[in-house]
Amino acid sequence: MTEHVSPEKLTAKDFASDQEVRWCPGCGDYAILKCLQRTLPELGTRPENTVFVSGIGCSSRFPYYMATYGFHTIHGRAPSVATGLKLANPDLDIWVVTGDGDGLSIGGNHMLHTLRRNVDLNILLFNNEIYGLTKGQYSPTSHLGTRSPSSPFGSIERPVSPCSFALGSGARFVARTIDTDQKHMPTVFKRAKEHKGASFVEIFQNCIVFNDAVFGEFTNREAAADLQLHAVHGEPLLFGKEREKGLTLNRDKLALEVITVGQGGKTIDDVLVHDETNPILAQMLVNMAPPDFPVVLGVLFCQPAESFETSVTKQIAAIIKKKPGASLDRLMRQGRTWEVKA
Amino acid sequence: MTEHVSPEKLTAKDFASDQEVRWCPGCGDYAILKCLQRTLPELGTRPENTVFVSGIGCSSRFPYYMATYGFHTIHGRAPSVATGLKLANPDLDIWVVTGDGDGLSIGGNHMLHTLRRNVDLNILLFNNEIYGLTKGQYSPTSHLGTRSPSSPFGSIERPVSPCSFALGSGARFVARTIDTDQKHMPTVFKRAKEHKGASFVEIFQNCIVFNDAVFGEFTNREAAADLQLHAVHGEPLLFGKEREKGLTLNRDKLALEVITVGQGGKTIDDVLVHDETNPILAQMLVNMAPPDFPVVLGVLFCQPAESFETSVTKQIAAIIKKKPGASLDRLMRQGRTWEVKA
Amino acid sequence: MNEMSPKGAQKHLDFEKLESVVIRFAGDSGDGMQLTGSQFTSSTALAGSDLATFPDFPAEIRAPVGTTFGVSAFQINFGSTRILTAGDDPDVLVAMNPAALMVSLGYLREGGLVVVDTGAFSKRNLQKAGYEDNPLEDDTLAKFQVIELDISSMTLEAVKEFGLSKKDALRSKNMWTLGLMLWMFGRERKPIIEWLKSKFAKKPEIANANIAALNAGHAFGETSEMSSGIKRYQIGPAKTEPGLYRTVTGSETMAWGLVAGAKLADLKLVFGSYPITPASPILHLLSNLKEFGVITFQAEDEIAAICSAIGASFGGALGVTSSSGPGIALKTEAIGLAITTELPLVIINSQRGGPSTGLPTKTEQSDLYQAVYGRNGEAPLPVLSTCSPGDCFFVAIEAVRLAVKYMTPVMLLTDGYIANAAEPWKLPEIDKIKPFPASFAKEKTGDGDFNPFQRDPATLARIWAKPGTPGLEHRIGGLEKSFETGHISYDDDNHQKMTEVRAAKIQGIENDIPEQKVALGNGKGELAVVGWGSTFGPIDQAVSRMRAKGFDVSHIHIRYLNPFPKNLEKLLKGYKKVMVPEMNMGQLSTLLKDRFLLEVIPLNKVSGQPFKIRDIMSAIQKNLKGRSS
Amino acid sequence: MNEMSPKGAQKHLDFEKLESVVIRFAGDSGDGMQLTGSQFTSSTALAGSDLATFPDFPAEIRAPVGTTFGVSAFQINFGSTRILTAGDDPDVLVAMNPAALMVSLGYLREGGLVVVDTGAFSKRNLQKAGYEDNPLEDDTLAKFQVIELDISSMTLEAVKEFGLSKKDALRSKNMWTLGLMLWMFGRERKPIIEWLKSKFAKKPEIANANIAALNAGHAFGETSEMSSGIKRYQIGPAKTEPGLYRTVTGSETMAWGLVAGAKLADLKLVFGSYPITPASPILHLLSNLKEFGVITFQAEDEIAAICSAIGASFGGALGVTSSSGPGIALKTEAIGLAITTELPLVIINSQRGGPSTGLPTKTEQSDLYQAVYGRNGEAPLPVLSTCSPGDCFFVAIEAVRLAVKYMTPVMLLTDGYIANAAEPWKLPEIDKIKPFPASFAKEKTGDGDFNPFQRDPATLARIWAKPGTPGLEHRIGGLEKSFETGHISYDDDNHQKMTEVRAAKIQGIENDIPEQKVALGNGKGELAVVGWGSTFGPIDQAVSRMRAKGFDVSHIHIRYLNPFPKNLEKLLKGYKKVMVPEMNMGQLSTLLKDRFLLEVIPLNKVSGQPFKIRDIMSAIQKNLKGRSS
Ligand SMILES: Cc1ncc(C[n+]2csc(CCOP(=O)(O)OP(=O)(O)O)c2C)c(N)n1
Ligand SMILES: Cc1ncc(C[n+]2csc(CCOP(=O)(O)OP(=O)(O)O)c2C)c(N)n1
Ligand code: SF4
Ligand code: SF4
Ligand SMILES: [Mg+2]
Ligand SMILES: [Mg+2]
Repeated sequence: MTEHVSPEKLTAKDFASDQEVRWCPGCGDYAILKCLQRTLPELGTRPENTVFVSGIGCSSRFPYYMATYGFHTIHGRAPSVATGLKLANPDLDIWVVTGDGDGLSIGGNHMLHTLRRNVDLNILLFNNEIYGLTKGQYSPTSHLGTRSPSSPFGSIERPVSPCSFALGSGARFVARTIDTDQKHMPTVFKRAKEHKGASFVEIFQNCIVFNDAVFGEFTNREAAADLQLHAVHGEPLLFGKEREKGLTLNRDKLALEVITVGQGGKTIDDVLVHDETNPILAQMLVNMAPPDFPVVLGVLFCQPAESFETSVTKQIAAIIKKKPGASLDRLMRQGRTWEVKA
Repeated sequence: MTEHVSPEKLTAKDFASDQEVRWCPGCGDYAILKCLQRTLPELGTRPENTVFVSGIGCSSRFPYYMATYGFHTIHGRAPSVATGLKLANPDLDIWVVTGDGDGLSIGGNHMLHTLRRNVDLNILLFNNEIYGLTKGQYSPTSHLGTRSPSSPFGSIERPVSPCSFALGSGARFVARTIDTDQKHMPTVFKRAKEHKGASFVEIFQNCIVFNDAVFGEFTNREAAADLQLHAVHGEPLLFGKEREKGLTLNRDKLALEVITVGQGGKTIDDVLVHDETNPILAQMLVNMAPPDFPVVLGVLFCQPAESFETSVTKQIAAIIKKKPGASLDRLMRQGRTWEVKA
Repeated sequence: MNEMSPKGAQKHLDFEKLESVVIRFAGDSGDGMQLTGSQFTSSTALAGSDLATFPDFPAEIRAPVGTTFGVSAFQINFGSTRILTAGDDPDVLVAMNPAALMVSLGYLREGGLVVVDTGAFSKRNLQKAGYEDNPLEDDTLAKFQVIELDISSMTLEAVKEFGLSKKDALRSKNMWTLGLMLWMFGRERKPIIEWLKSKFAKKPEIANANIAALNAGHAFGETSEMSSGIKRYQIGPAKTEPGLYRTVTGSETMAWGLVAGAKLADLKLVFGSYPITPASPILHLLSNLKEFGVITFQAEDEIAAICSAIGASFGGALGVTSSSGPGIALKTEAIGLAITTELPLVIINSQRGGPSTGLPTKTEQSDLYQAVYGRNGEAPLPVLSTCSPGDCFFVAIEAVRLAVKYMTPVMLLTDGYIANAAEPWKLPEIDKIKPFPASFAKEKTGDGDFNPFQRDPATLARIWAKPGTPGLEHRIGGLEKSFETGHISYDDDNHQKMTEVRAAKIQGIENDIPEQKVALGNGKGELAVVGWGSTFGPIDQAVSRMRAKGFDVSHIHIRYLNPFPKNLEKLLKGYKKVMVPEMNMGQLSTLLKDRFLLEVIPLNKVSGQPFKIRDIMSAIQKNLKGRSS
Repeated sequence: MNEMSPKGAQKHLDFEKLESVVIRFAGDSGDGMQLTGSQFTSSTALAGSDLATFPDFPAEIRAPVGTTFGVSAFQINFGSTRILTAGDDPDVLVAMNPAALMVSLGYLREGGLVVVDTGAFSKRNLQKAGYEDNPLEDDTLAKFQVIELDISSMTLEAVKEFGLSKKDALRSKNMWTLGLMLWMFGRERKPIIEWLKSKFAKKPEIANANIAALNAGHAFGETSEMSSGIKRYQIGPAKTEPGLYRTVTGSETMAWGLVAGAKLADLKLVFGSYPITPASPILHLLSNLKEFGVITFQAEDEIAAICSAIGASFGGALGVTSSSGPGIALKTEAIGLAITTELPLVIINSQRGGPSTGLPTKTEQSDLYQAVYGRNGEAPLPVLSTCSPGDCFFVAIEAVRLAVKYMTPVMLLTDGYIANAAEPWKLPEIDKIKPFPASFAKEKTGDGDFNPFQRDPATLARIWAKPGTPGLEHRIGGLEKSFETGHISYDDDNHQKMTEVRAAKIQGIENDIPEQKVALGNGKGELAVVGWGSTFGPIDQAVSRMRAKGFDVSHIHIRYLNPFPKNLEKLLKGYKKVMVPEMNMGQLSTLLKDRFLLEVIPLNKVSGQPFKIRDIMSAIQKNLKGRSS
């Protein structure tokens, strides 16, 4: 990564394009946009080295509003376009912005393969559990029973869990955050950017028009403390207003349970410590859901491995080293040739 | 399922079509074909109620050899064709035959959505870790370093684990078996057929031409006992020639470990009992790999839920009950109409 | 309360009887203009006028308030004569804010009437709309009649008794405006009041506020000194065929046509689709018709959508799929599978502006190439088109009939304009449509394996055997099949034969469709204007007007684009010139040149807007100039 | 050891000098016929004959031994004259088993020579092949010369000293046969011996066994009483342009052409593809050229493949993707994206038999419609074709040049025949090809946002700005863009303008490509035979032979299918008749009719096999009959 460290310090303004933002007033997308415009300069990012690649959807309009390079591609294909871009120029800092429809419905396959290949992309999935741009049909993440124009009697499809899917696909960085949490989001974006390889970030994003407050149960201010757990590597998995509740492992059931420290003989030592390198723990954390369990936010899983474009580049470099000075003329003449005399 | 129980008992022959089988001599596909032709009549299946739907690949030629209904569709799309077929006629017993390329490369997305929707299909994924039909390129399940026509210097893509992917996609029945194991395969097919909902079965299949013996490490006769574990619900997870080895949970690492019963103070009580309804255990079992761990075979996960076509049918039936005698004439005349007089 | 100071007051504005009027309602996306327009439409239809509408909304779901790209408009043309288009230029523009004025003024005819809500002409709104000066205060509107009303405050006044928040109260502005318009054009409030009551049955305060605003707007026209400033127009009922009518959009009729078609074919309807503008409403409407046993499947993408429909057809149901350009592109490979396995399938393309994502909310006819030629291999299929909302019903039925009878996918081209526009429609009697029940193979005939590629010698269609039927077990697929046995065949001559048979089967449909008729004019002459799809309206109006002026011009509208009607070549060759207006760069022109080696004069437009009648009239004039002597 | 009892011995078989010979090697898939054929080709090429080949292998990877559908064949036509096709009918058939005889005998010319391995004519093998009686014992071969040899046991004998298993030993049968053929046609063993040594460097016993078998076959011809039964043929070297030659397949030259093109454009080559028959070899070959810095990406499907290439082009590299019909169909939507974002991209379509999965291993030219017309919206792109293995190299370079210069995707049509066939090729000197380095925007000019849609007034190509360049940050996408600023635009007139500009840019390429030349014959006259792609060979041979007979016929070969060369219309209209042979149902015919309103005589063939020279000759004759008076 050749980041030209320049003398002047950039600000959020330097990352805001001159295009008018065209989301519905009150849409959660605004908060994410603001947060990224604010966070990127703090991470020392340069606009010219940054590319936002998106598919189609409300969320996928994101690139237009960033004063970086950007590509608003076609529905579901952003990870593939971004992969080619990264191969062409591994020095770029590439962010993929996608939605639950774009990234998990039509684009699910590219998501799978981008994650397993571990291409160094920062993938932000704006999950509003609905197709916003096409006016509110249920999406693959919509909960059972969602009423929408295409499911007027309630949807009957079991939703996919984005983070479960990412883990099952072999993702090596899986994190979760909330559009309205301007303190938490930057920490996740920072980790995602630092992670060399595919970083998968699910953002709970409110679609005020077609699916308002679908995450309200755990995002509203009152519930937050009791239904959000901020996982931090190496720290106990505690939550609650007084951080009095914690997660523990029920060995017999091979499942997590909520305990209250100081009650029923439970101490802080009974609380599991978050180990972001453990895929099984990550899976357990992902599976938890209100009302019985808190929603776990933060970096749920992080276990770096060589990124795809690094392997590609290395393999090519090794072969060039072995066979320097490649010449097409020579190559073509390597077979059995013969001379026809004049 | 309206199975016409008929007086004469069918045999394997009744399930074999008159088409010449066109796989390479020695291909693992033969063994799977024979096994199914033999097992289906034992399960009381009728050829006329059975449909084999496949994509494209060596494995996907399967339907031609079955004397049932069959549809050899296009690459990767068998689950979608099968979903439509099941919606049209929920009484059919539908088997989807696919390969690691067909089902997980181009068809990964349909696999994901078919699994999460829980369509009542029996999905057999013939995993030979290679693209057979197109002459041997590495596939999404090929291990790192696989040399193939398109990866002459070794592949650099991290493979996906089919069963992990299935679990991450929300599959409610995940099983694994081996082409050569004519005793084990039928038990898995039987369970898959019995399971109402999407059944995902990975079959380790040997491609003798392009990827011979890629599973040899654990499929060869000598290694089998020590590197294959046959999981059975409610029974301890034991393996080894004398069934002397078992799996236990290391609570601190939240990971499985191999112990030997009777050694180091370990007893049979330390050995985990297989609970096929536990998704976390299933994930742990799937993650294990030789040489340190055995490969786990059998039904790894089974937790039934209402199948997709059942929900569809129920919802429609409920609405028809509520609004009986639907008439298009009436519907069209329901809006604000006016009469133009002659 | 009278805030009125009509600029046009100096001009003498009389009561006027008109043949037809075009009104354009324009406002912010949040102002409810689509609703206002469609309610006005209903009331107008009930009064017996003929009409056509054009909803023109922004690509954004809800763009920021007050911006030009957030302007949503609805145009209606209604009259006592035959109305086939939403009208070239509005006579009346209702502009609910500066942005609406900015965007829409250019459409208004000179001398037309502008009604503005001055309450929305704040400095900030003017800025957002891009006005440096207030257009109400300079000569921007010099060429028009202007009525300035503070609709906002009059609405607040009207609904204040209901104790709504200011924001909620202002939501009724559109109803106030609608009330005024109803008064101005002498339409009834009653159906709208009823509709409001039933729509807000659970929120009576909202219903009442809206009704109060509607009444206030109407009363304002009636009681204020308006008479000095505003004409009332009278538009009589149109002479239309007797019968029961209602207004319909092309999406509604398409959905109903599919249900009717499936019923006539005696098949279960399985509709696999993935949402996309402007095709989604068909999915929504069908999802709501579960009492008809319709199965809708919202697939994960367009490929899964069509494949599920193919699977359903293999299972003996009627598979239907629907999308617009980019989605149809994705279905290309699977369409080939349906062609080669010879399964019935209806594919609906609601065309929109292209290429690529293009202009999702604008209309275009640029997917004809894709429909006819856009596949790998020799892969012919029938292509039908629909010309108006009402027409969709019948074309959908015809598509089902051909798909089932010929065991083939059928492509049905409609477009965003037809899908969204509303028109009065004489309700058909379904009982009078002849059923065409599908027939399935019952039992095996002959020795050996059952052959699913046995053909009807007349239609060349293959036999359809339903899984579940004992004895008919068979396998089909995308590889070439033997003409004789239906098994896979790599034989050279067989491939030649099968390719020819597939082509002949589709070509043979020309014997089963109506001969090409002349929509307007004579069966030969100086000039034929040949169109397809939603250009029907403007072409027909233009030809009709030019004929009234004495020009020798005829209108031919092609519904069957592949194969063409058998007599089409001869018919077209009977004219000295053939002009082809299309909302593309000349795609039907290509087809006519290819099939008939026919010289054509293309008239192309790809601006996302339907043709204006006058564009076509002047093109006709130009092409007949030399000949008028 | 002498098992020979040539049936044809009664006929007098003389030593013969021939202009050209066609040999077909046919055997089981496991018999190594492709290898035998290609080694014979090498040796023949080294001897200076001109040649063309046609590998004809089964769809199955390895079908069960001895079955007819498992037969793999390789045909070579070589001679001292100009050879452009693999030959209509073989003069010599080598049949390694009954199935090979069954499948191939029909191709052999009457009086041709059949060489059979009697060792493989067991009862079981005869049955598997579908012979009820042994064809060597009835009159099946009456019309041919037959040489029956027990090649199997002679091979076992020859290699017994190496102690191989019988199965392994029999693997050398093909080398024994090759040795005999080399002797028969006077070709050298040396290059093959060297090749065997290097190929089996790590398994010397295998190398030695094969060499022994090769020598034994050769010696058999030389020393046995063969002279009474077998002619030796002499085919002299062809008169060819001086230079350094090698044999190449179309896949090889395509891969090299892409590498050369990228180098000439000074761009990194990023090749995104997904395996599919018959396109995969290009992926394989490029994967092996990492020392050139070539990046190959085996994507999860065709959509990801093209999207990765588009992403690479956005990043300032040369994106290339490749597939065959069904895969190209899947790329349709993304091609639209590349068109509207105006990014360079090369799309290679190795055509195969369609529709749908069709006949994957057979050749066809039926994706021309798809290439030219097959997209949603108005989405024009340049379409090029290649006519022979050697030609691919230059067409690939030309595709890169046009893609980069005009900032557009370019479709390059080749086919399964060209991809797999081998021909001698005069090695080009790359230094002599003029480079066309891509130029990137360096810095922002003018005020405001950088506009990536600034156009070169001459080519209408937009500017290319590479991410990573400070000051040129910009956003592109699939929505319509403003002509002025490059930002999203929903404006009506702008869409019209952009649509026209995109069309004009592609049409303008006609000024940058060579004028259409006449391949053979005159610039006007009675009949032009117009072709494209791999029909070049048979058309050229047919026209040449008919001209030799005095007919007024010319051959025009079109490489640029969209836009057509500027002079093409005029040129074609200079002939009284135009005949268009195509391996499809008339797709170029459609284009010519559409563009030029030109009456054409189609000659169509979709049997999965290349045209025979005589088919075209007789069509020429038929069309000139009336005129010969
Ligand atoms: C090929 C294709 N199919 C369908 C569409 C229509 N479409 C656009 S966005 C979208 C779904 C958007 O949902 P999501 O990704 O969740 O984004 P959101 O709008 O909710 O942010 C769909 C179906 C399209 N543009 N292209
Ligand atoms: C659209 C499309 N893309 C590519 C292909 C070529 N293709 C056929 S099968 C196959 C992969 C087969 O691999 P797998 O599913 O693992 O099956 P196997 O042959 O190994 O049983 C590919 C790439 C095709 N037929 N269609
Ligand atoms: S529709 Fe929903 S997601 Fe889209 S912009 Fe509006 S609020 Fe946001
Ligand atoms: S290539 Fe491999 S998978 Fe395919 S038939 Fe042959 S052995 Fe089986
Ligand atoms: Mg969404
Ligand atoms: Mg495979």
